[in-house]
Amino acid sequence: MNFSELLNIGLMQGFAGLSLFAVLLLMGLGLAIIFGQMGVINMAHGEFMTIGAYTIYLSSHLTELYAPGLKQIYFPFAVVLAFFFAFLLGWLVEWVLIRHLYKRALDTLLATWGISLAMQQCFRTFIGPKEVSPNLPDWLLDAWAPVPGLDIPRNGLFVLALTLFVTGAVLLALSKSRWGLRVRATVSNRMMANAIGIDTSKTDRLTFAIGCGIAGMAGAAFTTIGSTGPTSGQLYIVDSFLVVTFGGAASLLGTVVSAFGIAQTQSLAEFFLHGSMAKVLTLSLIVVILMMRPQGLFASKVRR
Amino acid sequence: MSEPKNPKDLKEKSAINSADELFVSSFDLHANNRRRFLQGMSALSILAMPGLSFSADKLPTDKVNTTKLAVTDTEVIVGQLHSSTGTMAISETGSIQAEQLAIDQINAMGGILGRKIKVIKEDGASDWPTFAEKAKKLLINDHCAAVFGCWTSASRKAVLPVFEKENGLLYYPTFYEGLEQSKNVFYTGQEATQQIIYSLDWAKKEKKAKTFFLIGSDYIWPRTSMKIARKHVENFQKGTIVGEEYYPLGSTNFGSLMNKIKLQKPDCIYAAVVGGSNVAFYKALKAAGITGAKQLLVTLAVTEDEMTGVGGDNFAGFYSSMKYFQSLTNDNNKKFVAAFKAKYGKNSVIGDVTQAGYLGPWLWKAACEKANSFDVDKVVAASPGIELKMAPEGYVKLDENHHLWSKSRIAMGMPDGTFKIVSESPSLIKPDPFPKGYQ
Amino acid sequence: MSNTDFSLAIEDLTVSFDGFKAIDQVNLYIDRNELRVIIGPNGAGKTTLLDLICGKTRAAAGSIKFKNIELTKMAEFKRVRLGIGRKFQTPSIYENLTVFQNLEVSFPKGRSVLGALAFVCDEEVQQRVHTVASDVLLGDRLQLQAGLLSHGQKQWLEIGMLLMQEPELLLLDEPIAGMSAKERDQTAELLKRICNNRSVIVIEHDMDFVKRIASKVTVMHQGKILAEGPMSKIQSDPRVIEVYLGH
Amino acid sequence: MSMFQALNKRYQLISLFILAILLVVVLPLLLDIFRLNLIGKYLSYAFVAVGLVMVWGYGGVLSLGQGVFFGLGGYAMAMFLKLEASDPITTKIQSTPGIPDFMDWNQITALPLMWHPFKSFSFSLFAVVAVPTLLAWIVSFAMFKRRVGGVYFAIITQAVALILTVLIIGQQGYTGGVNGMTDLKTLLGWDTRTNGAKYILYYVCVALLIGSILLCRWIQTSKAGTLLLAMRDKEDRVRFSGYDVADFRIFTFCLAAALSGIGGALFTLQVGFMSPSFVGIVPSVEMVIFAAVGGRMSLIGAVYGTLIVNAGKSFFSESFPDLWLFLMAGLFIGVTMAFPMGLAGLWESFVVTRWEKYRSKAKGSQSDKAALAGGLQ
Repeated sequence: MNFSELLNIGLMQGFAGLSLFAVLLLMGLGLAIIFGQMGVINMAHGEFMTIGAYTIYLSSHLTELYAPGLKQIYFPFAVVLAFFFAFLLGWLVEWVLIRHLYKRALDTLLATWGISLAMQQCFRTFIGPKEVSPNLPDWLLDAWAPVPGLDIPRNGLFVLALTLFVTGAVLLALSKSRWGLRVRATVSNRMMANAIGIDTSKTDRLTFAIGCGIAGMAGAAFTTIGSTGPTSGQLYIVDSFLVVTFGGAASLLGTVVSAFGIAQTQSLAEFFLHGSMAKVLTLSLIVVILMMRPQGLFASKVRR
Repeated sequence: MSEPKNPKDLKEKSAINSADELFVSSFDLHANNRRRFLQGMSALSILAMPGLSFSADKLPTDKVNTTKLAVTDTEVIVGQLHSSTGTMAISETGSIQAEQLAIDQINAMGGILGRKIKVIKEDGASDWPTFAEKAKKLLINDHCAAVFGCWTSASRKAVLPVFEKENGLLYYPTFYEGLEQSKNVFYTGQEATQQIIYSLDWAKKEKKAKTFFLIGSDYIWPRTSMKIARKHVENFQKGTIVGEEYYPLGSTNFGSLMNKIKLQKPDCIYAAVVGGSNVAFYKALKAAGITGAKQLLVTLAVTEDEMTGVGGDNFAGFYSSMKYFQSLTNDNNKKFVAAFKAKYGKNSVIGDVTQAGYLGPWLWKAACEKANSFDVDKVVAASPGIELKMAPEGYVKLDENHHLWSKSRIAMGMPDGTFKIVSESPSLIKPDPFPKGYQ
Repeated sequence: MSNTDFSLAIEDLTVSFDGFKAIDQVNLYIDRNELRVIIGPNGAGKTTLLDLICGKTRAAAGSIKFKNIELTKMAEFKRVRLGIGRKFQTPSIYENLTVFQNLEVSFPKGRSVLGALAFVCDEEVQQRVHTVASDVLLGDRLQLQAGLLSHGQKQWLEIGMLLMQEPELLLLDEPIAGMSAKERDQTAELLKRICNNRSVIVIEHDMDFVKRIASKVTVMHQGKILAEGPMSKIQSDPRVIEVYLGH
Repeated sequence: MSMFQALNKRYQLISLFILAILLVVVLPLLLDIFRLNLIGKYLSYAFVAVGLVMVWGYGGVLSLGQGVFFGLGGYAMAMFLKLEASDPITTKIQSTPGIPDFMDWNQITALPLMWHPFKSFSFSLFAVVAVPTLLAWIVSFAMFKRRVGGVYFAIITQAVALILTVLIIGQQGYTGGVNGMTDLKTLLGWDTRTNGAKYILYYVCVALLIGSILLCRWIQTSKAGTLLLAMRDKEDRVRFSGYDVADFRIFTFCLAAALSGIGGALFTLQVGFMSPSFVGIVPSVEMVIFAAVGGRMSLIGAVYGTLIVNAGKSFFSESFPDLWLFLMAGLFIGVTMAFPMGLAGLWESFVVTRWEKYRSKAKGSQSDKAALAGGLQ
């Protein structure tokens, strides 16, 4: 094993950490937006991700059946579609359930948990209990090898790019768009925002739907990494929670930093220790830090 | 099924009984055809097994059932205990279907000891305590004569005390870690040594593998399997283990693992990653440029069932070690596959555990008939030595230790998601749940 | 500096929210048995000052001494036990409990968990509840659910709950907001009565009311103390006039 | 007030009496031992639900990690039973006889240090309560002293549940991993699997449950109970009345944890094993729905809620397995949207109110009604 090989492995390991960071951030983002804006934790977050994943699977399936020639290009459109489906469903859920529960934040946990159960059973009944994987275009498979011995996973690159894009778009929208302005106004003073003519309930609904839409996109992206089943959401939500909790939930910056911290810790620990031990170590670290700083890494500091 | 009314019926009946063992694979023929076919064959009357009951009349219920099991003159009740909901539903569906198929076929042939099998289905919901609760229900409330079920080791461990306490009978279909032998359980899948030693020897002999990298999901089956694998490689093959890694169940993050593999450059990756992790694992391999063309990989945990999720592309060129593959070409299997697809759709796939599940009801039937009774103690006593010639995997035999003698096979994954068998053990391998020298 | 003579001594107190200095280097001294009124335009930092004294907000720098004991690092409930009572801007009472229960819960006994488990509503407690209730003009409403009281009565009830604790320093944030003219009169009487043996800080906007009760007034503006002195002097202070009328 | 309390007290006593009759007399007469054993199992969850009424309904703090404490109590009991079941003679087939079988499978050759105290029955009983309480204290002390509450606290408890599950599964040599601890047979030589033992365990469970309800009821009627309600609605007011709000929350959370631990131990005894599937997020949230269905403010309602949801689960999973999750989803949504006070709320608003109206009409008095309005909070 010579130096250049070690260098390659070092680079690939660095990328492994980065791509885990992208995965965790994408998972947590939708949850964090909703929590930050409305103080609601969407327990069905994982299922919205699953919706996105199934959208990709169905698109892949339909492409294969009706337009095999489009196999190489369907994926980006399917990701947009995934956002759209999850967005619509999020809109609906907010309208039917969540908006009645803003006064009872804890109850939203239970109601959205109920939604997650119903969605799981829907997946099982209408799509089937088996795990599925879409047929991915070739440019998402394999590794990109700029030099021999240096294999950068293409799916990792894709998830990283998508995460950067989505995070950038969200940050930009929050700081520049009218929606962002409304969101910030509502977060800092809901009553006042209402009083000056911001339709806070509409802002809430839009935010909830956008959060769900991003979850759908995240789920879509993860079809390049894992498979999709009715209960996949349960796997996703666990990590999403940790990222958001650890980050402090008050700011998106917290979510970004926490995703980065968790990803790097875990990825390095996995490399130098063992897989299972790495998880235990990472989780224990999170617990210890949370015990010392229960409000998470970035807590908001305003007059309460 | 009603009592036979005249001698002709009786004769037919005995003919059916006698012919079972030989021509079980004729199950899905039209009833009339089958009857005619069997009548023709009854002249041969060759017994596949010694001690098979041949009485012209069927035995009265108080003779075949002295322990208050749910057996009537026309019916015997059995339980089926799998997860049809929850995370394990994906895996267990195949077993549920295969057991049902076997029971339907047995009923179509007249049932067992003249009694039709009636199934009570219970859902373990992928939750071990629920398994225990339902097992109690099946044994204590429903007095099931036998139960076909469980998939994970955890669910089996949860129900085992119940079966031992209530003296029930469980047919367990999954390949598992061994280290267990209960009077009340028959294990129709492979125990660890059958699967592992053959595949390691194959890797060494055919692929000249000397260094191995062991990877598993973090629970008892992969850990025990890898323990056996390590002992075998180090003590018997004089090879080297260059890495041993376990990842939490459900983990989808294998980036760092890929780099470790690249660092160690093993001759063979030996994997027992299961469930959702399985898919992520093979996708990660593919994404890291580790493909079947460049790297030898043998897994203990990919059957046809998993392939739908993993995707043929990702597994192409890797090897799986099982006792059964759907692509087996013997006549038994062709008929089994045809019957299975006729019942469950032509897109359905059959994995190793599905086939093992299919054996359960047949093994039980053979044992009951040998014992001339449904009593658990008598069935257990009659079981060792029972042979099934109709098994889709080929001839199998039940050992005294309640495990099956069976062949081991290695198959290569194809891009279309099927398996091509590349190697088969020349003879049946004796089950050895407590292997000496591997502890 | 030793402040033994003062009931409350605040020195160089500063706090900022995201860079905005809500309280900036404030010095304030309250004598024993003094009734001090703090006035100032919105956002001057009046409520924040009370928050800092009672511990709802933590100071960034400076000191707060009560009976010569440093408070800045002390937990809120400990400050209360030292003798500081705080009434909030909007009446903060237990709407689901009766007036009696509201007062009973505020009785300063059984404040630890075990104490609360073992607490018995004995003769002494009942006696005190009745005394305080008639002090705050709610003697005939003891069995009424507190949520059913009028806004003004709720303000009184909250003052009553503070009186149960016999505090040495009372912090009252807009005690007459939402009261009728008659209730204001009654409240003014009440305040005069209760500051007999304790110091009181009142935040108020209503200048007529301030005139009626205050001997000394502090004017705050943009987190700082603008002026301090008797009401008559304050009213003619050009800086104060500018703050109130200028913008 | 005295009238309201007296009425409420009598009403509470009557309902508790009815529940006791149902559990002690009616159910054992109606059901065979298998079903009664199931009820016993459900009742062990009811401890968690009762704890949740205290911490969630009264304390206003939702914990989605009660499974952790249930599991810890259960594991403490299971460790003792497992050691008893692993005597050198039964385990002579192992490479190291005398240690639990799963340790042997994981190449552990000597009993780990943390297992040694569990050879003692009294220590194990102590641990059933103490271990969950200690963990609850650590978690709640860190959270409540820093004013972390509400939704954020709920997801932290989930994180704790998740982490503990991963730890238990990951450290299988010490914990039995995903299989859990199975094959528990005897308690101090007494076979817990016989029908007689099951009856006795059932009655022990019922007695402890009723004892727990009485204890919680006593706390509710003390000043501490009033304070809990008060701080749920006006936290700052309580704090600025000189109470350490965190202390009361910590106390309630620890109480709920201790009750859950007892429930877990009774579960282990009655079912004969313990596994990590009780520690995770899903069971923890399910346990919340038991309390929510029964009524988050009603101790007795929580028991009924637990019984009904679990009986429904058994029934539906036997008859219509596909419908079960939909029904469960409907329960979650329906209870939170339409009946936040659960069955107890329905009962009080329909039955009791009418009865009271009838009675007060007869008496010509209006005071009872006002009192009842107070009793509903």
